[in-house]
Amino acid sequence: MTLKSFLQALLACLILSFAAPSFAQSDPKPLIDALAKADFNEAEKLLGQIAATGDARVVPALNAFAEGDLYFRKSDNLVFIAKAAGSGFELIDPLTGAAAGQAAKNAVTKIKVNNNLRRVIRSAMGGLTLLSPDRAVRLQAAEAVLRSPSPENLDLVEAALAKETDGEVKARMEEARAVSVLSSDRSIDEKRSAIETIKNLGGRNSLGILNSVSGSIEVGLKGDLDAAIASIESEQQLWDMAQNVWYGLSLGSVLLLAAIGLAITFGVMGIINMAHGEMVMLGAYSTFVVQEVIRDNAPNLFDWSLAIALPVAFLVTGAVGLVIERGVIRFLYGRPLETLLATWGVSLILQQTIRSIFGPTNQEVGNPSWMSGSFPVGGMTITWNRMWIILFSMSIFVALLVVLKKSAFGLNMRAVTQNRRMASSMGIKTPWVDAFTFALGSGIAGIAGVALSQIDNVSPNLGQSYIIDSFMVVVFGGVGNLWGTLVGALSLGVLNKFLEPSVGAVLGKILVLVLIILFIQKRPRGLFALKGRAVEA
Amino acid sequence: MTFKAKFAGALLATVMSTTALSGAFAADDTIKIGVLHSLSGTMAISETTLKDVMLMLVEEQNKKGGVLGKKLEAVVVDPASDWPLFAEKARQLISQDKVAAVFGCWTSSSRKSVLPVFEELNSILFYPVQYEGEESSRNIFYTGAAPNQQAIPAVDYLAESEGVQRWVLAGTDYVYPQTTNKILKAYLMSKGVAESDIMVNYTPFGHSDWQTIVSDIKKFGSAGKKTAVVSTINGDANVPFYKELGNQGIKAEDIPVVAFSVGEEELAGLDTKPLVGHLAAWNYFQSVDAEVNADFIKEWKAFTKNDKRVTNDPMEAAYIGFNAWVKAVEAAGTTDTDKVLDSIIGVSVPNLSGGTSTVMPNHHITKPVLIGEIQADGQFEIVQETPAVVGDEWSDYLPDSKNLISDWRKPMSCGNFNVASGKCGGKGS
Amino acid sequence: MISGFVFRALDGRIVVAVAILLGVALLVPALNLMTPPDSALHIPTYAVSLFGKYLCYALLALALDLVWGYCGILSLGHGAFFALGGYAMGMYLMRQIGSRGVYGNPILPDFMVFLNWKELPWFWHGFDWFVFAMAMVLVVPGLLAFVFGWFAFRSRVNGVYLSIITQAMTYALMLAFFRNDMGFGGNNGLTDFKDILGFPVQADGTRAVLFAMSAIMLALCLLVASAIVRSKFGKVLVGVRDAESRVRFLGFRVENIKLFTFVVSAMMAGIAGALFVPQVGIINPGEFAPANSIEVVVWTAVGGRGTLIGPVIGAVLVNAGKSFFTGAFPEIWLYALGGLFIAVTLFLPKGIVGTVQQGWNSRKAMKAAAEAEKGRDEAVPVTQAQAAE
Amino acid sequence: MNMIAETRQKSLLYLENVSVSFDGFKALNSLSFVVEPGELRAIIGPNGAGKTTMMDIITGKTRPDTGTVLFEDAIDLTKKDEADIAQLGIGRKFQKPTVFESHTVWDNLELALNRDRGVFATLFYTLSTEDEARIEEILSTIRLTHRKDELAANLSHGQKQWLEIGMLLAQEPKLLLVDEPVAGMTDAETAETAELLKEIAKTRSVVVVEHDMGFIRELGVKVTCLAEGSVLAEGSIDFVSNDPKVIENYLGR
Repeated sequence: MTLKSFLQALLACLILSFAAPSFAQSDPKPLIDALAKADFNEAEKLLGQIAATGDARVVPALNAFAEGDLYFRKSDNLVFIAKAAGSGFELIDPLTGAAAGQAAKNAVTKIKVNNNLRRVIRSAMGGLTLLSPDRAVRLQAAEAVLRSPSPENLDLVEAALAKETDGEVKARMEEARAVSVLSSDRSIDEKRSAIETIKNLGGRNSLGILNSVSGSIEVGLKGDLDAAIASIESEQQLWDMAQNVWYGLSLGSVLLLAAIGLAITFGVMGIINMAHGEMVMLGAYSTFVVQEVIRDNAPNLFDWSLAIALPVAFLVTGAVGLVIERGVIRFLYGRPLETLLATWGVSLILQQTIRSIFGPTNQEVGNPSWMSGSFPVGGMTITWNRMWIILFSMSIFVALLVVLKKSAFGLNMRAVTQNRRMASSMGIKTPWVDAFTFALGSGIAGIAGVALSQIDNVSPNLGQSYIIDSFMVVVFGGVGNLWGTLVGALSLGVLNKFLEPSVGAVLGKILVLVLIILFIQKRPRGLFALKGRAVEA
Repeated sequence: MTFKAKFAGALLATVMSTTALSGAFAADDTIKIGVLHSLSGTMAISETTLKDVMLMLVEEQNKKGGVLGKKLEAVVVDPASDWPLFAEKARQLISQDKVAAVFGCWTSSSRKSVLPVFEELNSILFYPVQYEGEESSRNIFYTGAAPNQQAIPAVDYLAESEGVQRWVLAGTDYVYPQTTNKILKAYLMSKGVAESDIMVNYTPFGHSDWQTIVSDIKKFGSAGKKTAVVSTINGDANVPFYKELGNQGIKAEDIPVVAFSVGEEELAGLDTKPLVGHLAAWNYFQSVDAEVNADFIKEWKAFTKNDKRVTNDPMEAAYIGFNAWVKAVEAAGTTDTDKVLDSIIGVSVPNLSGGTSTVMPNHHITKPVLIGEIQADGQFEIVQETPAVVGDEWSDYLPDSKNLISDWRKPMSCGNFNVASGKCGGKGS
Repeated sequence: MISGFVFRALDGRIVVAVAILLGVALLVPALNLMTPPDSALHIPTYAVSLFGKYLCYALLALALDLVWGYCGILSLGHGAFFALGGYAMGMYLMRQIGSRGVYGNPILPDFMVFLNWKELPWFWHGFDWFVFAMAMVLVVPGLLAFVFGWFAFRSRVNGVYLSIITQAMTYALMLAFFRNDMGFGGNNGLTDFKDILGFPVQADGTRAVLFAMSAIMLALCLLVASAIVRSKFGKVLVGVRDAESRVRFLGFRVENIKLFTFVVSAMMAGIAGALFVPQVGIINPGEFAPANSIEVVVWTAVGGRGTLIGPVIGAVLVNAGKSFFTGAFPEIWLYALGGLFIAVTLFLPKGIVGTVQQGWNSRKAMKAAAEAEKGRDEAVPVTQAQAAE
Repeated sequence: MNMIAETRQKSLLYLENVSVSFDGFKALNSLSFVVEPGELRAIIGPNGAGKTTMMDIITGKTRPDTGTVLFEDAIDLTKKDEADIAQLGIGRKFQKPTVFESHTVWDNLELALNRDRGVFATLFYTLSTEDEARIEEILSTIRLTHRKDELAANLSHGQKQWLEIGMLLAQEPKLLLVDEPVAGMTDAETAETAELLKEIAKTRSVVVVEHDMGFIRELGVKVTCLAEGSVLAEGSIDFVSNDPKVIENYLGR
């Protein structure tokens, strides 16, 4: 279907305005079929009429419309819900849900939907499903009404409220009623108690609803309204502080993830590893490949894709790290500044390799369902992916600490970094300890890449955007100290997030850099510097 | 010691003479065109695609017999996202490889870097990306959108069909967003939007932590008026931005985001299900229902041997620019810059949205403006299409440029003619 | 005397380099301007400005060599000084545009006009005056280096910590210059220059002169650098590099020594930037990118650090290679570049010049050893004879 | 005038109740120590006794937490940094020989010469005949005249130790702190070094830290034994080596 010109739309609108009233009866079928040739404005009117029928049978059709699954058959302009099947579509009757045969791709046309229509549908669906036998659907319906209040839904809400027995659903419906009352022409007293209800509900959404009626509210209620708004706002301010700390921690955990591998290769081994970012990138690409394989072969495993990607990324990047160490870095011990040059070269090559294999564009790495969306904690919103990333970074940190402090390999590693000759004379194979330490650092960077693929671009440039921040974190925290990296990352994250609202993101970042520079003057060896003579040696 | 010195001197001389001489081998039966897009560095992510498009277009044209009976030959160089290198490579293409025209650049910085080179050496650049306007060079053709071909229609659409009254202008802190937002702010205020209903926010390049800004947008949106975000956020920063939007549950039905730099390529790196309904304004979408577009997509997928490759607006702009140049060269009967510059004005070529685009005397082109909503499959559903709009190089909403026009036809031949003073050259004083 | 010989050789090498540079400064413009374009000897303008650019990079690498090769300070932020010098020159060139900008505003540069600035920010004043601008080319990078170095060297920030904070410095400056509110043209930077001291920047003659200036400045800075490193100060400098605490316990103020060198080096980088801008026609915040500064380190390492000549050769070679590869093999040039860095660090740790010099020295040492051997051979019969007695 | 004040007035170097700790470890524990002008003093003590830390404090490398450190009874060394202290006339030789390996022996000495050490003074310095004579003199003192044009890197371990001592001489200090000068030397070299130090001590004060008891015996001077950051015993070598606390803490082990 091509877009109509304005004139055509006008014409159709005229015809419809005569035709539409004749459909306004209890049978929604002709209304739905009329959607076939309606433009957005007409469709909005039709939706109003469909909702007004109060017929719950239209719900699947409305749902399909919102999802973009509503099609009409070109031959007879009848509307169906269509599901892709093979090269064509399987048609389903919009009202009865009965199968209505197949259709080739070019025999049907999608009925277009836009944001505005989706909003209307949401509101209409809310009204229509308030009486659903399914508790979850009712709850959803009440929330839908809550989010897009309209006085037309008021009667429906009240009817549902009278029948509702479930406590939580009832409470939600009370709130939905309250928001609908506000914009209706109910009595002042009813509105006053509605304001009270909304005030107790709190949150940004309530604030929006209260604000939206502040121009049209009766004079007598102005005071109540303003008081309610002020109350929610002051409460919200406190939550904003908490939210900011959360954002800071979450940014900090991203920095920690980015830096923690470097804390080993640079912090412990003293290699200025400019290819560290590329290890993170390789980890992200491993995730991409794993997801591709899963999508093609076992789509039902998708929610497990990250769990599968973790060991894959660790092994892939660890192996690449091993090769780099054996091939390049082992010749450069004791010449830290030259490792910078060589690893810079390595990073260019890795970037270009990835670019040659996967192309320069972003690759899609999906969020498993458990990492999507958010949940409210009081007045703040916590997104699942951020929460998992915080937990994830902390567990990597702990795991690494355990490996370093408790395992035999960790013991060897510390022995080698503290006194190479002594370790070697005690029978430790220092070259292999070096190689595996580097591989471990790389592998951990790869694991970090799995997590970062969830919040950032997966492109050949991924690593470049983290490398400088990673070095800042490690240096700020104090080279050679894992705890320093942890505290450094988190404090830089929180600092950044507290600067950002007042000075903006750009200036905030500059200020953080300047503060790091000044801090290093004060403590030339970072936050958790080792003191004493040994360091100088 | 002296040996070393001689060696160094000889080396220098060799390098110099080889670079100087290698241009001399251009065969007579080919016409060379330059392709100046970054294949490495930060911009490779966007520009590599355009290089491929150019190669495809050249191949197609050669199948049709080339131009003026000669084969076309694309000279590809890599300016590596390094702006001074753009100027160097442009100079190399023009004076050493003797290309007839150059297709390239993405960022404004790169275009600004090569502009003096093209003017000095009198060659032609086709610039295929949307940009902030405020420029009209005798030697450059701007086939991407000017702000009036993208931003203003998008804002109109939101105001009219979604009833938006409150605006967040969020952008990356560089010249295109700054200028576009200045224009938009002036435009919105001229439409009666109060200054307190406009929030402007800038972020650094490659910004990846959007938590605070998204929650600020939420806050701004809870003032009881319908709110929308106009995003001029650049390239890489978009993916984390949209991910954060999706996760914080900002649905398009509540606060729609309309973007000017997000196309099919950017969405290819995203799970778009949470983003359904957010908008973009371009002059072309892959989902355009037109025969010419279907052919183009088929060709593209065949050329790249990848069924998943998508097409986008800058590709269409490159397509229009290339075809306009071919047509102009054929009309002029030569690739001589001055002749082509004369013959190209007024040339109309089919665009991919089913209409035609005409090269205007201000070196911008006419294109329709399409508003699309993001779909779950990463494509756009076109919700509005305007008739073709002429690219406006000097914005009517900026105080210092509203009196300027550009007309490169004789006798005016001026890129910044001041209609108030009647003189060429800015203020004309 | 071996030491005397080494000094004389060093002398000779610098003198040769300076002579070559001065020769190039004369010859290249002459070949460019005076030979007809189809002559085999003709050097096209394209090549002139390309090589002019290389010479600017060479000067930047030389500046880095002074602090890294001789003083042991690995600055990952030298690009910042280069860019600041470039901006100072760029601001002069912008002011020279006058009312020839697209908006015809006689005072404000174009980018300020369309972003609605009403008056020239205070820090733009004076830049219409060439002498002032040239002073700023030295003062601004010098001042930044002074302030930065004053704090860093006094607090004894060392080694990799210093490298990382110099990187933070250039990164912060990059972000700052990207901001349009700073008044330096944001990401587009300063461009579309018209003329310099009244001569059009695009003209062949101007380009030739700029090229010659680059060669001459490089020669001059080579002489200055070589004078510094061959003085007693230079020996102290190397001492700081090799055994900083010893220098300190000998009573030298290491922070002053470093500060002086850092400032001189920053000024040289500023000069390089100032010469670079009119030749490439643009300066923008991309020059502050940390990756650029790392590349400078690479040129220096490739040529051979601590040799003065090496970085010059390294900068020219790597950049010529870059120009060639980005044109001839755009798809694979990053492999070549990356491979080069690895190869140089693994196989030529002293860089090209360092390795040649080492070969030279060891050949000499072998000769000396052979001499000694011969001496001993002659001596042996005597001892044997004595033993036989 | 009481005893303490008198000692202090006469002293070249005066440490009183100096304490310093690193991360809770007390490296020096109210250490008091006096060196008189023209004195040659040996310091012994087990590892971790605080010998090197004491030197660090005297030379300004480490700041004490508490205590007084005076030079010539007037100058508070805790307020000065290494360069100042070196210019005051305190020279220090490290445990590990630290010379400028990429310079020649001659250049090493030239750098150490007690001349104006300012940036511009060194930039425009030219070698005067007087300085040349002084360097030649030191070269012969440290027995390196024949190797003066060689890179310091090519010297043997012992020669590097001597070169470092020579550099200290060039500095013309009033007080020389020498940390383990004979570590890694042959017996012959050790004996020669003892001679060299005795010769040097004729014109200035010298403090020698050493483990080698034979060497200390050879020096035949007053010995201070440190342990756990404070003075355990002080006196002649025989007196100290018979002290039961010293035997328990140091020699016995």
